[in-house]
Amino acid sequence: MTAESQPSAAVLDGQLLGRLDRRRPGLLVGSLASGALALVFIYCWGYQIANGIGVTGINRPVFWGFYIINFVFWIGISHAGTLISAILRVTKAEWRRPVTRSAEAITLFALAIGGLFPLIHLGRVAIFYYMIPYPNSRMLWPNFRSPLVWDIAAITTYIIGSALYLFLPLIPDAAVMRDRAAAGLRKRFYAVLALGWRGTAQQWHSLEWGIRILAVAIIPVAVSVHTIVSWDFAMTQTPGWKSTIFGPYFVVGAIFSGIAVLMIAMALLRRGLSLERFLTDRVFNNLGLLFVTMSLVWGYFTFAEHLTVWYSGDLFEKNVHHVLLHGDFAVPFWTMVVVNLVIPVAVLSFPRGRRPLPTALVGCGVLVGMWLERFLIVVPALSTPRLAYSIGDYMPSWVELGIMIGAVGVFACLYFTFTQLLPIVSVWEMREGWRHGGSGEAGDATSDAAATSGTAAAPVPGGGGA
Amino acid sequence: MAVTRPEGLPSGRSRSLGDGEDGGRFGCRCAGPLAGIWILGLALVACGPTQNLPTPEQPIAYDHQVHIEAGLECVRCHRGAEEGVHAGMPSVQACAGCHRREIPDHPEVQKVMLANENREPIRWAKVNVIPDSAMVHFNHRAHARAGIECLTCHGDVASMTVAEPVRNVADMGWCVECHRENEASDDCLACHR
Amino acid sequence: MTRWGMAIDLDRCTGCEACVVACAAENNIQTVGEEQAREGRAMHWLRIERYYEGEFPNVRTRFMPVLCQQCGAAPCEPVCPVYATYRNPEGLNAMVYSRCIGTRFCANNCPYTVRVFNWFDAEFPAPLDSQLNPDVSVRPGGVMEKCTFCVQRIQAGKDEAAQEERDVADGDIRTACQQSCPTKAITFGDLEDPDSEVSKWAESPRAFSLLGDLDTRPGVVYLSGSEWREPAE
Amino acid sequence: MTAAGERHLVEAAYERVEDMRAVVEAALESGIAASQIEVRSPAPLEEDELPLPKPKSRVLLFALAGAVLGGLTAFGLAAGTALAYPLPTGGMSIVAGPPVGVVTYEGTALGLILMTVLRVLWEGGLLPGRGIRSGRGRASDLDHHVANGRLLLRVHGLSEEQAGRLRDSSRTSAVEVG
Repeated sequence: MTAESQPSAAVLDGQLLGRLDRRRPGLLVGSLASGALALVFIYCWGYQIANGIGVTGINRPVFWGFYIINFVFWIGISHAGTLISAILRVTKAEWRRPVTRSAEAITLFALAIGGLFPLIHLGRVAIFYYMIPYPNSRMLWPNFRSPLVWDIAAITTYIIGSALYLFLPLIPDAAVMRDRAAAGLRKRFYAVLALGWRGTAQQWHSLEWGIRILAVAIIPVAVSVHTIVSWDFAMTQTPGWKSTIFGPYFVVGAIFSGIAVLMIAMALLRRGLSLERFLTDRVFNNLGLLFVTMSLVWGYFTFAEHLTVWYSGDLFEKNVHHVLLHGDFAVPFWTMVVVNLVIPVAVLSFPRGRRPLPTALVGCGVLVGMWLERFLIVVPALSTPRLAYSIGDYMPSWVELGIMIGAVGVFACLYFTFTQLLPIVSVWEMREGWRHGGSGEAGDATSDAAATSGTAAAPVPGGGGA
Repeated sequence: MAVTRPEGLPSGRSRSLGDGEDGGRFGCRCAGPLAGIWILGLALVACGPTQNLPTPEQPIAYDHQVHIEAGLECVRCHRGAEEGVHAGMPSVQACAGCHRREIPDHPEVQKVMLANENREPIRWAKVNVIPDSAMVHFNHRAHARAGIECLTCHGDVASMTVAEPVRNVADMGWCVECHRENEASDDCLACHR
Repeated sequence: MTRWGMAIDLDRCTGCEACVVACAAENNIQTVGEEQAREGRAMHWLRIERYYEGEFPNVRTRFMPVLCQQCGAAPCEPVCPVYATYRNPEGLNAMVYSRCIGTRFCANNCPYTVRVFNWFDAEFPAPLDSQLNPDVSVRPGGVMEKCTFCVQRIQAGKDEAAQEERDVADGDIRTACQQSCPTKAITFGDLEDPDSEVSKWAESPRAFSLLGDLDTRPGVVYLSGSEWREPAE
Repeated sequence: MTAAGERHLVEAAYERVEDMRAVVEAALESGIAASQIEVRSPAPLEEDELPLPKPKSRVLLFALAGAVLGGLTAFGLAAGTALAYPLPTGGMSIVAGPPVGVVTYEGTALGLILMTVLRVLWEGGLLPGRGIRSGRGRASDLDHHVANGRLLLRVHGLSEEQAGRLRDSSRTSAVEVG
């Protein structure tokens, strides 16, 4: 473990709450800056709606471009939270406690943005609701055969599910904020969120059941979401897309990029909110191990994907394979292999590499790599159609770039705002961990720590031995 | 060329927060009305034909009833209704041809005579409109051939002093229903192309 | 039942592109201009693909008009989320513009890359608007389109036959490309009618389907006497 | 169940479960019913930490019911609407298996999730109206203790004598008695 001394539960409690009460100007500046970036997003989308989808760089035969790449990318990131936190909850991993909330928030916001991209991508976004089944005067219904309609079903379920999965464990914390806040707008806001939570035995009991069920239920949903996203490609005839392993390949890629975001977010939170006591080195070590495992699994899938294509000898498939490995797309392809496989394995295989800074840096690389992966799925396959006469290329326009960068701003803005308003580390789950003496660093209570903290005036409850 | 305009979807109005201590009530206080608005909206969208249709203003106060009572038939003026794809409008000369004998001094008729003299068409306003964005190519003679009466879509224009729409002819569900009842084609390409 | 089909005799095709022009005029296809065309956004429902064989100076050019193959098992159809493209009872691969929301999924899944997209609203500044075909809608921006086998002519032909109380005869309905082909390389008609010209052409030993091994069951049959059956690799 | 006359409510906040346990045990021995005792905690308590009956929950049952309901709804949506509004499909089956399967799967999950959350809120008295009726959701002056990590004991419906005794027994171990 670390060299730090082990403070008592009460001290930890006081520190955690103390952080929540403090105003954090850095976050405010961050959310304002990212909010400005979000305006770029709004402007670019507005510009596109006003002028037509032609302001993008997509063309024939590359009918799908940055928007679909970003759609898959963000949906992938959304697997950070719900899936990871659900798996950790189901497996009762104690070190999950400080992680879950920040991960689940990533899911919700990434999903909201990811879900927007298919709409941004539409030629006529004003009538997007033709895809939704509802009684209408045209007596028409969507085509349930289309993977896009499955996408709608899956993403709707996932966004509602992950919003509730974030919300349910948030209720007790909202109640804490409510009872600690002075009367005013903030208190009313927390009161709305807390729904009247009082922490009675029945409430806790029901809540625990609910979280347990949601954690189990959300895992197959998360898997299905990215499988269905992969079917947008795999269910077609397009060479380079029609692959049986796309489902699991996408799910693995999603978890991989999800962990990458989580690593970055946690490293930032740890520094920005001084949460070293909660997001400990051990948490980073464990996540780092998971991270390198996913990197290897991803590498295996990539290998399997390209080996079978190469070995099959199918003419059209080989054309796509060729531009990827040796042709126009060789540079991004091999960059992807390096940042997704070589660097993570080289760095994360060693305990010293599984510390906050290196894992966050590896995470940044993986994000780039996973974005490239989606780029390399969408563009090369489309620009190499079967009839050689139609071979084309693709270059994004400033509108597409603006929306892509702006989306990052929207995400950051939402995330910073959330962090400002609500505890990004689950207070009650940390308390529960300390009570049981099992959570990460809250091992043995030492008098040393109690003495250093002014908040620990009260007797020390349930320490390590309790 | 205008892009298809979306149908108005219902949207819920947000309310101010309830009292802070029992903020939980806020969610449900809104949920009921919101669900209600949503369902109402669906019902409105689903019942397209009942919506109010505007009666356009015509350049000349033409009275259908008077002309029918005088013994004319619909197809006397709207010849294409039986013979062509478009029902069509009578030429100014055709109007003037009759009115040279019949009530030539009527102030509205005077407008027709003036247009005829100046060789200007009369710009009648379309009463039953299928918007361009629907991209529908309606074929009058195919419907006449199938024995569909004019009044099925246009209403009893024969007893109207001012021609007004009685049905929303752009309501696709109504078209499809009728096609299915009469075993006409329900292929999209029958109308949209 | 009817199944509309087309047969194209490649041995007769000279690559003159009269069909391409006729198609654009008949179907109100927008002209996108140089800049857009350079970006790969030229709109043609029918294109002449050129392939070169041999070494200079013994080069031979082959032409292949490629249009929507009106597949019997079309890959574009099941992927459309809104039923804007579907298979109609007469074997046409229908495209309903007013229904299209512009996901472009169909175009991605078309192995022949024959679907074209309206990236912007079509503009026909006067006097070009006077040459628009009134029987064909002008498509707005954000909408997919493709060869319809001149469905307006098919509907008009059937309407005319019904008005005259007879069946549609072979040769009644002619597509714009067929009509304009100087070498009569294109024929159109009912593939279900064994006596129609197109059926007879389709039975020729020279007949083949483009990318036939995909089993899309095209409604367009190509005829070629040479060993060349597929486009160059 | 208690004697006629005014009923009293005693509240006390504790740092440790052990302290509260003694008070609760004493209260139960003095004839106060378990149903009169309400414990509020900043984090869930273990089953055996207090000698009070374990709360019951039917969340799982409702979750499964929600799954069935959601699945049926989604199946009806995908298969039923396709049958009710047959569109020309050119010979393909009107209702296709895999798509209906996918939509049904997602509907099942959605139904399960929604019903789980609704039931959790219902059981906890967090739905509008519920909390007020049962008296559970009402605020207490000492709730800030729970927010700050202490435990809160509330005993309802006491006679004046019982209340006095409870206050006395709490005075030594509790942080604050209200």
